Amino acid sequence: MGEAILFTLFSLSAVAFALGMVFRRNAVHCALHLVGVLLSLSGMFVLLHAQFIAAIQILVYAGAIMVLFLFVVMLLNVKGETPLLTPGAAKGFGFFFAFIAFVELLWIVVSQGGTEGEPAPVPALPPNFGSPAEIGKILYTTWLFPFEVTSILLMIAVVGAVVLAKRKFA
Amino acid sequence: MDAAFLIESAVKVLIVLGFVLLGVPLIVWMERKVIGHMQDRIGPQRVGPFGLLQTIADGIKLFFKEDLIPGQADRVVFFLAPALSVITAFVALSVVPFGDKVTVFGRDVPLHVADVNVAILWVLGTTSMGVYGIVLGGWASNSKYPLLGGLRSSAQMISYELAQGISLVSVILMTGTLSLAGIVAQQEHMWFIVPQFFAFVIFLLCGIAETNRAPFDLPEAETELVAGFHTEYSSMKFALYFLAEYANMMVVSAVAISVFFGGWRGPFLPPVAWFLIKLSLFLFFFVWLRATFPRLRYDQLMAFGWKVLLPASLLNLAVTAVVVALTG
Amino acid sequence: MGLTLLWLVPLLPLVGAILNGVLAGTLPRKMVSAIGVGSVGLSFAIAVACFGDLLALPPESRRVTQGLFTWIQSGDFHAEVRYALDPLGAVMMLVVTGVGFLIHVYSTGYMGHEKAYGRYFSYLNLFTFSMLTLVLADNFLLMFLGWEAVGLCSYLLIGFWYQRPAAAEAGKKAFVVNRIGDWGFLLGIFLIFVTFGSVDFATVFTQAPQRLAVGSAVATAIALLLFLGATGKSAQLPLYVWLPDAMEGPTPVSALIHAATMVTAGVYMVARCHIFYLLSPPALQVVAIVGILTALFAATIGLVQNDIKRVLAYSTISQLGYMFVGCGVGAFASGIFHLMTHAFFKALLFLGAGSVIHALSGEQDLWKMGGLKAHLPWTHATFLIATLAIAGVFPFAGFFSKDEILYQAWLRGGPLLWMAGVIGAFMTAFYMFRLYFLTFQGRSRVSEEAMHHLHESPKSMTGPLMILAVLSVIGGFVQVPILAGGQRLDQFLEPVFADAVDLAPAAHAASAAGAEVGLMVISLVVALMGIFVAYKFYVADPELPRRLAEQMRGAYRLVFNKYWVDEIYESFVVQPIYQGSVRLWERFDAAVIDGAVNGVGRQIERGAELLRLAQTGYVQVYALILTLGAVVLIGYLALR
Amino acid sequence: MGSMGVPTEYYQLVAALLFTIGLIGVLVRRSALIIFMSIELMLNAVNLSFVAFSRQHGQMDGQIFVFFVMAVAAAEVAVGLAILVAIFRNRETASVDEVHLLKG
Repeated sequence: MGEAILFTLFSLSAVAFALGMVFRRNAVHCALHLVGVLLSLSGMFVLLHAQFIAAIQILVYAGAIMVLFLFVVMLLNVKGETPLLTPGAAKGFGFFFAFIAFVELLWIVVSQGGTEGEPAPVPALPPNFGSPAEIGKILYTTWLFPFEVTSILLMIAVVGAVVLAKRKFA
Repeated sequence: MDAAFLIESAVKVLIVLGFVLLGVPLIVWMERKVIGHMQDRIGPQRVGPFGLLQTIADGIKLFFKEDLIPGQADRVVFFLAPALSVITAFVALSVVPFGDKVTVFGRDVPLHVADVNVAILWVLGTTSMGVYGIVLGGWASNSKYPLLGGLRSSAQMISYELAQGISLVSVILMTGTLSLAGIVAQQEHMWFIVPQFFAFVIFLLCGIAETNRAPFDLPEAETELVAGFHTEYSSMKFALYFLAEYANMMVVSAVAISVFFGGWRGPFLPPVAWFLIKLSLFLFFFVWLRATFPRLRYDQLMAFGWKVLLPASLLNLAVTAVVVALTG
Repeated sequence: MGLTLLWLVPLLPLVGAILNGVLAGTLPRKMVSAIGVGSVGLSFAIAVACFGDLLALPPESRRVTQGLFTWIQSGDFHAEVRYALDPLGAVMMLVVTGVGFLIHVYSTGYMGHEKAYGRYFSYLNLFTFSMLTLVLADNFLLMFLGWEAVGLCSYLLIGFWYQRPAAAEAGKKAFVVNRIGDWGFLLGIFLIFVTFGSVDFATVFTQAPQRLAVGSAVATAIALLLFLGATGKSAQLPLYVWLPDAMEGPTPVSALIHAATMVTAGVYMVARCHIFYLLSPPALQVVAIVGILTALFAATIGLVQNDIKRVLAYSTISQLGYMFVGCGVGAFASGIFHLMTHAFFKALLFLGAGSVIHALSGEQDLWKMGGLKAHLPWTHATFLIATLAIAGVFPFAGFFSKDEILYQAWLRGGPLLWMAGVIGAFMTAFYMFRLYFLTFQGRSRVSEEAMHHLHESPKSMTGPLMILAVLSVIGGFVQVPILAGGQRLDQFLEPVFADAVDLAPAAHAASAAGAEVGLMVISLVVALMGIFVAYKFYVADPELPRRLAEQMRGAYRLVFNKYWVDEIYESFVVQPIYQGSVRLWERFDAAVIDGAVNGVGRQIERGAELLRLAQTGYVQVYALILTLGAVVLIGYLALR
Repeated sequence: MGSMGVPTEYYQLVAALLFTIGLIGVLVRRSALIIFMSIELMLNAVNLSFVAFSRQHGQMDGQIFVFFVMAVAAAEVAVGLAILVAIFRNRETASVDEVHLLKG
């Protein structure tokens, strides 16, 4: 029962925060709402036996990436937009496409589920599922090459960011 | 999730909370006293014996002060920010073991609020969330100095968090666990400050910077930024920031004790007492630093963090990794 | 353990080449020398170990292969990078690494003041790797790789001083002429693959006698195509023209590539593929005839050349001709034997010449030398040994190997072939001693300035000279006892050429020890006569050659100008092709191809003009279109 | 927790909802910053989906994917924000429809 309650709580807060993020005018508020979504998702990760990912979610996503966002928002001092949304037909098309996409995703989730409309049962998991040790094991064996590639990607990003930020614009 | 567990947890939460709330005035008093003596003054002595109640009196004063909110401020965020600061500090403390198991009413009660198996990540995560309290406070005031102070502070915290985390990783490499209780358990024969002295030094320096204490207290450099991010804060909200700063000092000290100084371990005295003694010594050290060192310049601070501490911590990690790999 | 390290033999020089090539300019000279010389030295040591292991095996199982990885796998076609060591390969491997090592050592002295020191050693190491790949390859494709790579290195090293137009031209010429030969070789490999469905040596050589009848057209075609490759690489008629020009390269290069190793690749290849030649008597005959004609032709040119290195170059061509004569009469082991001894004394001659040139600050004209005996004692002594060896004087190495070829020519090729060989031997002795006398004996014609700098070369140069001199003296004794039947090298090579016995051309004369000794005496006398005539011409009566040249002006000019072959090639081959190419470029290239390419480009440009109207520049419009695509895709997947 | 757990489908529904909200943000907001955040939201929705499937199949590869997504997101944010700052310095705007040079 505990999981169900927490799931309801986290999912509601995640969706509410997400809506707030998309429709708030003030960029700082948007960023804070996104932090709210991230924290809710972190809670859901714990429910899903992904403790390490949950911790990383807070540490990296909420703690580092979003702070960076906040920084930029504050540095740029972007005032609330006028108007908020894209004008004209693009907005209508945007909502329309997003709606269709949602219906399709819904369709997939429902149709690909368990037999006869019943949701697939949740399997029992080993006790150390999602622990840092287990993550480390497969990360440094099966996924070693992608891992190294990712590290190179990050380095490239760092160099790119520094170059972009340092360049003097005429 | 039986009822006993709930009660037990609630009690522990209350104990920790009460300890922090009562401890902070004591620390403030100690700070003023110690600095006073170091500067050849006496320090507070009027209110209560040895001026012990001085901080309480200050707190009461703050409580009754008028709560000013700047006209252009973002009210919600303005309220939220100091609360965020305090909450993260408390949450971080919840995973620190402050004593061995005790047996109460036939139950084995481990003396920490929660034994999270990713405790160190938890501490790092919550302290990184603490950045929000400061940066948002600075922004929400809608005033130049606080904004600058807030940005400075968060840049500083993000920068030093890296080296701090990495210095902890070398200990994690040795112990193979992320749980603070587990790390304390492995220090039965030797405190980790012995093999990991450099990691400790790096951790401590980063910790001082993380808590924005002297000589890294740039965000509130009154000579240039008035009072930094909390310039516009007054009354209880100011008190909350004040509380948060000292609570954060306690977090850093408690983590340092657990990771490098054997936690609650020690001979003769009960574990909790040892923990408190070590904590007091650490806090004294913080105060001592403040009395001794002048403030760094901002560029020096950033350069020190990125060009000295971070490489040093990486080097330490590499050496540890090699040693661990070789000794198995 | 030696044989398991076989792959290191070629690999070490490659590593050296990469190190020196990549780090060229950043490493100190000593480091470059250590890498360059050390890698080849180590490789030589391993080669010796491998050779020892090979000897320990019973003769019939002396063929060891070592696969490294699959190179190409495409349908039926399969090629491995696999090295094989058998007696023939072992001899070649030892010659390449051993002589190569000595020349590397020599280079540290000779090239010591060169600016592009690292580049030089990188090329030299790369060459060693390529040559080892060539001789140790286990299939035609890998061999061809080595074959092409040695050609490349040859090109790079001839044009090492690319600032000099002559060197650049010579490199280009070597490359182009070699291409003609390579074309034949490649066609030969194609034909082999079409015929046997494989390029593996083991498969091809064992199947050849079963699939191809003696004298069949396919065997002849394969043999001749391969031989075309050999004539290019080994500088035989008519593709010899590049070798004299190749002397523009540094002298150690001439010694290593254009005397001792690379140019013998053709001989090695013919010996390796002997089965095709034995299956095709006409092809075998072609080899012998081309060989003897080249031997004589080059020798006559060598008689009158004035550049010390060019004389040696023509001498090399001539000696290679002898090796082909050996192969051409079916005595492949004799050809290989001469290849080996020749590697010793010809490398020594070149290195000695290099020492002389070094001592004279770059002077190469024989008429500006003379009387150097006193100044360059070590160079002189070793050079004399080498000259005696190439002239075929007992008991030096050349005597044994050349006489064996001549004997085999007598035995299986007939008296005419033998006679031609003996005349060649006479000329060899004559021009080599002409070279020797003009350089070391008689009156000094050295210029004042050069005289001033005259000095014996450093230890790093004379050391290899001495070792090679020793080898030139004793090299022939590997064949002892020399009389028919007991030859040790022949016995060692026996497993490789075992199948040659029943297919070999019938002997014209019965082999007899008496005849063999008699022929030896004759050729020894002929060699001594050559030496005596040279002495008469260039020491006793220095005016004699000039008078003789005056009397036979026409013949002299013909020979002196190398039979005008270069000029004939220029006007009858090079110019027509060049002019034709210019025509093609103007008519076809510029008009049709460029037109088509530009036309396509212009059409695309025009289309793009239309397409770019779809680009609004607004990111969100792009995002919308992206979403549309995603929605359609997801929809397809969902409703499938 | 055994079969008592919340079915994976529910998590997928939440993920789909979050993804759609993020998509709306990308398509209709004008501020480049918000668009950027919306992309992060979409990435997180996918992450949730990954983790849910990871639990459903009892394999942790899904969690590894999340790990990689985060790394990529971090890289993307670093570069993307640097670009935004550069644009802002030049043009004093963070609105995507005032920046429309992204065409040939």
